[in-house]
Amino acid sequence: MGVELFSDIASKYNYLGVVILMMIGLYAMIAKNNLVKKIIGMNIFQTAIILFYVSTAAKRGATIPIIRHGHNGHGHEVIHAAEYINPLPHVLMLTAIVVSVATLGVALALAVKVYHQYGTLEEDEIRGQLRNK
Amino acid sequence: MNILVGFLLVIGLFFFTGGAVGILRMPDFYTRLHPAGKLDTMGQLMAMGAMALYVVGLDLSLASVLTGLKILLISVLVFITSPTATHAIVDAGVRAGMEPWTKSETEDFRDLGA
Amino acid sequence: MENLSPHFPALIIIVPLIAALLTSAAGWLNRRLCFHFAALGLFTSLLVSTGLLASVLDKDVILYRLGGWPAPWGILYRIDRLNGLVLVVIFFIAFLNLIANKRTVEESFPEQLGGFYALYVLFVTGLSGMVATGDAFNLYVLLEISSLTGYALIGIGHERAPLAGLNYLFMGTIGASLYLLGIGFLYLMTGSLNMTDIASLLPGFYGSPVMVLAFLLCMTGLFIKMALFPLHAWLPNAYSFSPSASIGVIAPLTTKVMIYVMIRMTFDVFTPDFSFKMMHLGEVMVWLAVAAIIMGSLFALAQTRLKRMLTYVIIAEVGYMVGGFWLGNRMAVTGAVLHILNDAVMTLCIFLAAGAVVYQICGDDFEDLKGLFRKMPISMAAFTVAALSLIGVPPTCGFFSKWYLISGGIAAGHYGFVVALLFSSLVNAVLFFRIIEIGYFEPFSEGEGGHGVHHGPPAMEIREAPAGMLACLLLAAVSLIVLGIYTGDIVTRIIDLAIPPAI
Amino acid sequence: MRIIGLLIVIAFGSLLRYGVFFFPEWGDPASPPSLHVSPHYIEEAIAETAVPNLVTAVLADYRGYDTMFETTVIFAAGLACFMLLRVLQRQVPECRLYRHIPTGITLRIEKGGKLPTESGSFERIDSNWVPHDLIIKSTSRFITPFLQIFALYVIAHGHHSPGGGFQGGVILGAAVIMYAISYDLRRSIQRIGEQATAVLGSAGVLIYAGTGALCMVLGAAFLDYGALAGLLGVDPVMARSHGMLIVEIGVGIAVSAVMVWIYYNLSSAGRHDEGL
Repeated sequence: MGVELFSDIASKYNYLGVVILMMIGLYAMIAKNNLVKKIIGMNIFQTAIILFYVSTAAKRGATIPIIRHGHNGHGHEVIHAAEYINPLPHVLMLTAIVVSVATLGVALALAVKVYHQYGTLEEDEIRGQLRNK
Repeated sequence: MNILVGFLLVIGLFFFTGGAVGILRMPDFYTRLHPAGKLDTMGQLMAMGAMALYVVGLDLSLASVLTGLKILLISVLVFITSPTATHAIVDAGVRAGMEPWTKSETEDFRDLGA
Repeated sequence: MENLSPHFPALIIIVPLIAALLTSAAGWLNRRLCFHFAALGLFTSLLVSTGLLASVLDKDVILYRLGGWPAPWGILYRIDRLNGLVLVVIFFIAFLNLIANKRTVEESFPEQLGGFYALYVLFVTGLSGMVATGDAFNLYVLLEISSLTGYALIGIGHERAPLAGLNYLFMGTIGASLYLLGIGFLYLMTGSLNMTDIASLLPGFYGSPVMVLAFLLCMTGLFIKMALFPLHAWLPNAYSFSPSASIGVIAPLTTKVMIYVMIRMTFDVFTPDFSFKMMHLGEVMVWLAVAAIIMGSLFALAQTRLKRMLTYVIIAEVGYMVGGFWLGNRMAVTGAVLHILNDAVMTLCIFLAAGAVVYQICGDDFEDLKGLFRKMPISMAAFTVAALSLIGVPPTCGFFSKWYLISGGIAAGHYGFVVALLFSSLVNAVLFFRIIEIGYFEPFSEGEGGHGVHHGPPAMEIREAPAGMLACLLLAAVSLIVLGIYTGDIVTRIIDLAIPPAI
Repeated sequence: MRIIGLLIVIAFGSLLRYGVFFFPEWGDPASPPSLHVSPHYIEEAIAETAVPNLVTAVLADYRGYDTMFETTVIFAAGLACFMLLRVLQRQVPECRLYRHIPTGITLRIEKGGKLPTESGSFERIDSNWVPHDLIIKSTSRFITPFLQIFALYVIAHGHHSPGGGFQGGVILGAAVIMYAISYDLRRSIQRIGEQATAVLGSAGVLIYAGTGALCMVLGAAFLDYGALAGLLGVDPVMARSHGMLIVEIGVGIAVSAVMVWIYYNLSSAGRHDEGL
């Protein structure tokens, strides 16, 4: 069992990193009091997912997915799928990165608005102000 | 060659780690910028140098030397921009009215804590 | 028209997208055009989606290859009877609400008309794209479009709206990220993103715990987005502080589209075999739904403001559909699908009526509603129709879907669900008769400033809502009854054929 | 809240950890993602689209529809920031601050006072101490042209090397943002106005969607660039490559404009008066 666990960790440590990052992000989103810290937690969470996808693309012994010597339209040599890593997750994650940037922008805009309204970004203080009203 | 590359990478990582630890451990805004600005610049110089050496070491041709030079160009860019960015951040901090940290303050704090 | 008809599945998304872009540009160049672009875009899509529904009734399934690439490599649009129907409902509601709220929007955002209408149309684009798409990742992108615009549409409200919007954003992002992670697990195991392709590969992985996790992650993500009971906390604040114009489209559509997506995921991606027979989730889900129905109804009872009360009614309604769906027999699933349709129109009607009332009296406290029947008879009549439908009184459509749900519950032998449904109908009756009683029997509160906080117009000036709003409201109320009358046709011609025979 | 959060997080984490046991090994060339869909992209993309950068080929062609909505997401974020933050009611401030540039003296002019014209000798400033920062200004003056050229290179060369519309657009937007940081926001808005950023943002997405719609008008599916072959005067495979370039340019325009727009609104909380 111990050996199995060790070989599991050795061959999949990237996924473990993803899980740890996700836990950090989620914890920050749930437990932190400051709204900007929550936003940072959200970003960590999204980044962890991006890392997960990108690591599914990896292939041992393969290189970046740009075909060499392919400038004139049709490659001279036969292209083997094993030589290049999988481009699809990279494409997907380009989309996800853009989405997370957009979400970050909107979140910051809302946080600015909240700050102007209540004069603070601490959640408990805002809640206190709301209760006093 | 590979040993040199590895050595440079390790040194670079050491600087990066130092930077990260410094950001966490330093007492206030301005002192935190110190490791953030300096150690990262140094760390990336080491890492970029390692990469340039690696590319040149793969096969010594004009193309790979050019690639190595391009990589070093990144270092030059960072050397120009990183201090400026740190300067701008410090500037913003001063304008926002942040007081620099002085040692006596924490001693008082420690007294209170004890 | 003839040569465009094969492109209908793409057009329903492209037309509103282009309309939104033009609207936004028009906001800077010629502000009067904004509304026309938005209305034209949504109306064209309504026509196209109706045409699509008509053709899908003959052809069963329409596939459209975007970019001309075949299925697992490119993105495929897949229109069947079920989402054809949902698409028509989406555009119908969005168009009606747009027309109805023309004046409120012009008064609240005089300088930012282009921005508001563009966000509105983009929101609808995202929702319709989610419904039409046949690609699991494309669904995520469109989900994010509709969520981002939704956060903005909610955040521009007054009082606590920005805070509520930010909380909605946190929850919504967790939900969307969990969905994305679930899709990532599916991709890792099958290597595909196309829904049909995943479904065909799935039997090889039936035993794998990764699949179970993927299923749980996707579903949890969607449950957050649809505000199922323990995960509902973001909804009431977000909905009750946002402007009427945005809530009129967000409240009817967001949760229902999410429920449709849940149905789509379980049927088309995870296959009914896997989701119902292997997961053993049905029982848990139905009990969660029961909790949602009961808690939603109880919270609704405790409210003293109209819009806030309605938000809790929405939470209870989500329970109806989720519970009905996870009962997993044909009758109950039919009821759940039918209820998506009916509840969308009911919610539209009741929020339009509430919007009209709020617009006229500038407040939605129960105190403010006194004597409203005399001042705004037509709006309140429409309100009553919607209320009857929510309670489930026969000529209106709410009755029929509830009847299917209850008979489904009895057929499954799940009496907890049946009791919850009956209880919730009873609570709805209490809720709405209380409002109708306040509006009809209590005299209008004449004392100006008798309710000092609201600086509404003086009592005598309150009159019927503007004509455009009223027309849309009446249309929504009439369509509730029409839907009720044609329930049989909808069920036999569309829904029955749309549910896979495995159930 | 902390303890509940910790419990949820630990439960979530251990669930995922359990799932990881059943994952294929990292980097395994025989794992399903490497075998099912992607070999087609790797082996056929260059024959089908004439683009050696597979990421660009998949991004802009095979899954070009996703990318169109990706651009739309950015545009929606710009719109959202604008709607949420922009304050359009102009209030005349209590007092205005001017700097006499040759001497560096700050003038404070109360309401009703005569305002100097903005010229070589007077400039309007927002807070009473806006530094005349030589370091930042000269650095940004030095860097900006390189940034802009590099951005154009990244957009145009996305077919053959890492890059593309998003990356290039962001760099281009960053050049403008750097200008706004090193001088001030108002001067940047004078050069590239809010209206320009908003209209360019929608125009960029419109270029993308319009290219797709053009393909549809020409009889092929939406975004099937092969249909543009007749218009561009090349064979259908090359037309795909050119079509991708067109949409990448649209993406670049949209992303750079919207980034600047978001920066304008966020940095000044929608008042568009104060830069950093």
